[in-house]
Amino acid sequence: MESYHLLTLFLTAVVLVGGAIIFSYYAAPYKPGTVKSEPYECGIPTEGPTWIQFHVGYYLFAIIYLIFDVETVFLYPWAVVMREVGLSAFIEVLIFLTILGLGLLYAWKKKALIWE
Amino acid sequence: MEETLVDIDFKEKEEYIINMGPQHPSTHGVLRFETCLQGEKVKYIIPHCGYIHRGIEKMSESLTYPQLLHLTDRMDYLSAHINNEAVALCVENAMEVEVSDRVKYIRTILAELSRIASHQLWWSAFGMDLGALTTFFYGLRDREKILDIFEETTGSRLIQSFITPGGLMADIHPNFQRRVKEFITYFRKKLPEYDQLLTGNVIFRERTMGIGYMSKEDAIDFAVTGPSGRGSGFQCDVRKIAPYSAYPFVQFNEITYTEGDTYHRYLVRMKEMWESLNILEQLVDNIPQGEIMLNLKAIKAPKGEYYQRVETARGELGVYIVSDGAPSPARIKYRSPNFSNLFIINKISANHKIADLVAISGSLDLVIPDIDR
Amino acid sequence: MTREELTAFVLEQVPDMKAGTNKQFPECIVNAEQINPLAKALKENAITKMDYLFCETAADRKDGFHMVYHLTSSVHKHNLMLKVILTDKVNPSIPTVSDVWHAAEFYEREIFDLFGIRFENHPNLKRIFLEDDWIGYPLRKDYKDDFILER
Amino acid sequence: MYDFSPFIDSINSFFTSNFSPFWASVLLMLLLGVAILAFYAVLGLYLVYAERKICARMQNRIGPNRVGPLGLFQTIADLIKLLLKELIYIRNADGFLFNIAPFIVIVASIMAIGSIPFAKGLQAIDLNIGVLYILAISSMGVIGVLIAGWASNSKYSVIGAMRSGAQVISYELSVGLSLLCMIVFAGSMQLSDIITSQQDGWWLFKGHIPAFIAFVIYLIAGTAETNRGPFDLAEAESELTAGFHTEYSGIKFAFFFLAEYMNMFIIAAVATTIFLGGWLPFHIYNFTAFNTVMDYIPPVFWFFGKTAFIIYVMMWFKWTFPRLRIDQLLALEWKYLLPINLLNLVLISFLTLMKWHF
Repeated sequence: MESYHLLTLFLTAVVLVGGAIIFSYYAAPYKPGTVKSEPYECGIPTEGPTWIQFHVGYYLFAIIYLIFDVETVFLYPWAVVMREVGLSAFIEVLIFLTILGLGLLYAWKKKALIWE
Repeated sequence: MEETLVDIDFKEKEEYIINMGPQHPSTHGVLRFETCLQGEKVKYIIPHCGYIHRGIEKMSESLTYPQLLHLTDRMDYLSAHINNEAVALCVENAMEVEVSDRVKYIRTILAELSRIASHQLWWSAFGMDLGALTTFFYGLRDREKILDIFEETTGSRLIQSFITPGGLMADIHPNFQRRVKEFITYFRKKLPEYDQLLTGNVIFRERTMGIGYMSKEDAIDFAVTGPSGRGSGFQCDVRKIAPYSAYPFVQFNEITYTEGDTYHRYLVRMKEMWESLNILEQLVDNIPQGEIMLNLKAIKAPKGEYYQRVETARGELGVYIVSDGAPSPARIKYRSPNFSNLFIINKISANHKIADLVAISGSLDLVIPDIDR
Repeated sequence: MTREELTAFVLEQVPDMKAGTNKQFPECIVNAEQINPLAKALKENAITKMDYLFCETAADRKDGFHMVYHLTSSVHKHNLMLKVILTDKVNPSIPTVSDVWHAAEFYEREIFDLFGIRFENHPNLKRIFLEDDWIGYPLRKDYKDDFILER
Repeated sequence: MYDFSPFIDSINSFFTSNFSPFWASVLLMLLLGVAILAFYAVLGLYLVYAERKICARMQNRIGPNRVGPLGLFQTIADLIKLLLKELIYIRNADGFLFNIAPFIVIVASIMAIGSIPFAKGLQAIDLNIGVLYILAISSMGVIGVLIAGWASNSKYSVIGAMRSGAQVISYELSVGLSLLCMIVFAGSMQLSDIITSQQDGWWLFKGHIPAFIAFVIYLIAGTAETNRGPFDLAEAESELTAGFHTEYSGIKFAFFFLAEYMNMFIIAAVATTIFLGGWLPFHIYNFTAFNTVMDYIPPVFWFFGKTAFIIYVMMWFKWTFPRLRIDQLLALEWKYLLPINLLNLVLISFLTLMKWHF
């Protein structure tokens, strides 16, 4: 039974959003205009393209995040069995976290964590 | 291959221009900052003003002195009393008459009350600029008390036109002194609350300390006056340099800091509210008896040129009148504090984040109608 | 410095200076081409040190445009008023002082906008309040447009 | 007492005995959908109402008080207004992505809510990897925000989206790691199991100081992950006017607004489940009389009471603190929370190894 529930939840969400938008589409007025459909920039027409190559700072954090997130995913199975396995699991994770910490330290020293 | 190279070249030169204003929550009025960004960093800012330029100076040339007084309220509407006082003093000096001490005292009390009210509104809006929304309601709650006092005596809350050349429009309301004293005790208790909410906050300090540094030389060079200039150590308080009205009779300190960052511009205004309360306390009990309006045949400046400086809540306001002896001035110039304070923003906020730009422009306390006039 | 000393200092720099009649500030009337060197001298000389230009404006008078500079010193606290009379009422022009005081850059843009006085060597002489295609200079006495009401 | 599983089972058996297997599952799905929808709508509307009332209290105001008694129907009136507002079409916007963004944020929040145990047995899905599931699903919401900001073709929106991306992925780590600490204690990722493991005391109290540290980190990171003040950089109204949803109008905007409140609820509900014993009542060790009285309060009340408390704390943050700047925000995560969290994890696994927790 439960496997259907995930699908149900997904469908519920889609029906909620879709239904409301479709209702609004028919119920609400629709009067587009050239000025109205301009993107908002404090009443001044936008100059230059919006979709440009964005600043590298954002991507740098995304890359560091990617590394750390993959590492934390490895930790989940460990966390579940930690109590049963005991000492060996603790020592293993200690080594793992040390390497992870060193990685963070490296990124820190390389000034990857400083926002430009 | 060549094409892509050209493309990359073009991309690097391309500037990401964002318009802060005229319809933007952080500019508190219709001012436009054309901001060039690199990521989140501000490369340069070009301020554009004039969205509400009404030509007050041109209009004044065809109005008599008592009439043009009402236009001055509409410049810096947050210190309307002080603007009125500037014109009144200028005309009185030109006519070589002197108002009674009673008028001087009342003018000074009204001016200091409007200074507090203005700083309260600034404090509220500055908190909002930084994202602390609750400050707005705290500041406005206390500002109401002052506006109530104004309303009782002058009949209106924001633009009063109460101080005229030759005296005052009317005498003070019988409740005036009692309510001012009540306000002093009330606000002395509330000011520490302001500090608890914002000044002591770690995030607030991180956001403002060391941000938007303005050196004393820059402040003088760009003619940045008022609390913004005093935050950099520029001793520009006209109340001290060229005392007018009842300021020679009172003891008060000119608050200056030498650090010149956003945090110290903030502190100057917070301390000034305490000083204003002290001035009010010294004056309110000692209002002497006297005439509230001089008996003048006609209010007009004799032929000549006259200049009067006063200290508004934002800095030095100058009124320059060129008169031919006619009932209306040949030329009247308002040297408005905000106009001079605005243009330093490019210098002090370059290489800061876009969030800092909002904090810095908030700390300069700009009132746009005063820039545009 | 007193009133007399200041006037004497200006006279030393600009021999053909005329003293004005203003009672409030010492007033010196100089020629247009002398204003920039005089401003530099007033600012840089240690005894005057006029580092704070608190007002710069113009007025349309019968004998021409009066350019008025109100100066003060943040150290010595003495004031001085300089005046330049520009007799050309159609295309007035005067050297800029924005290289001496930064604040002047924006005062001069305002004066250019409203009076049409050209400032030579100004870094960015554009209209500041009015639109770029505005015709005429509103604060001149002979300015006319359709919206002015005759009294 | 107050076990909901027989009740749920009876509904199940009623449908399976009266209908063919296909129709039974369809009707059950329908029932669940309607139940979730009703719950979601009511919760969303009243969270908005609660925030308005609470912030009004903090700002010396009254708050909504005209529509219905105490303004209780104010948000419903707002919903109707938003439904009838024009959906403004933005020229040059990426139409497909622009429209798909509200779907993503709402799907993420509804699917996460489904796995939260409100009481024993009252849970739509009880996965054995519940914590991981919630983390995975709720982090999907940021994709919606990113798409919304990017597709709008407005400069404010793009900056807002970029900020939101950098912020949410950073704080994702801290949320994950602080929950991981509790998984080490509980030895399971199934939410119902974690609650059962707290029968004799909540992990916040059982886990000594490390659990408390993890709880504080979770609260900070959770607030940041929902893009709420003082971490509301993605919308930062004084800088970016409205950030990523500047260009959205009418009901599409309402969904972003709603998703923010529902994400706040999810963060609070997960904190309740993992740190504060979920629907379990508050017990004091060996104080039987008190414990019996506490047991009589239904678990649903316990759950919502604790959740409401955490939501209140999060609202309190928002209405008192100024906003952080983006570099400060990222420094807080990478230079403070993450190293503390890693050390805390070692400490907790050591505690577990020595069996020093209760």
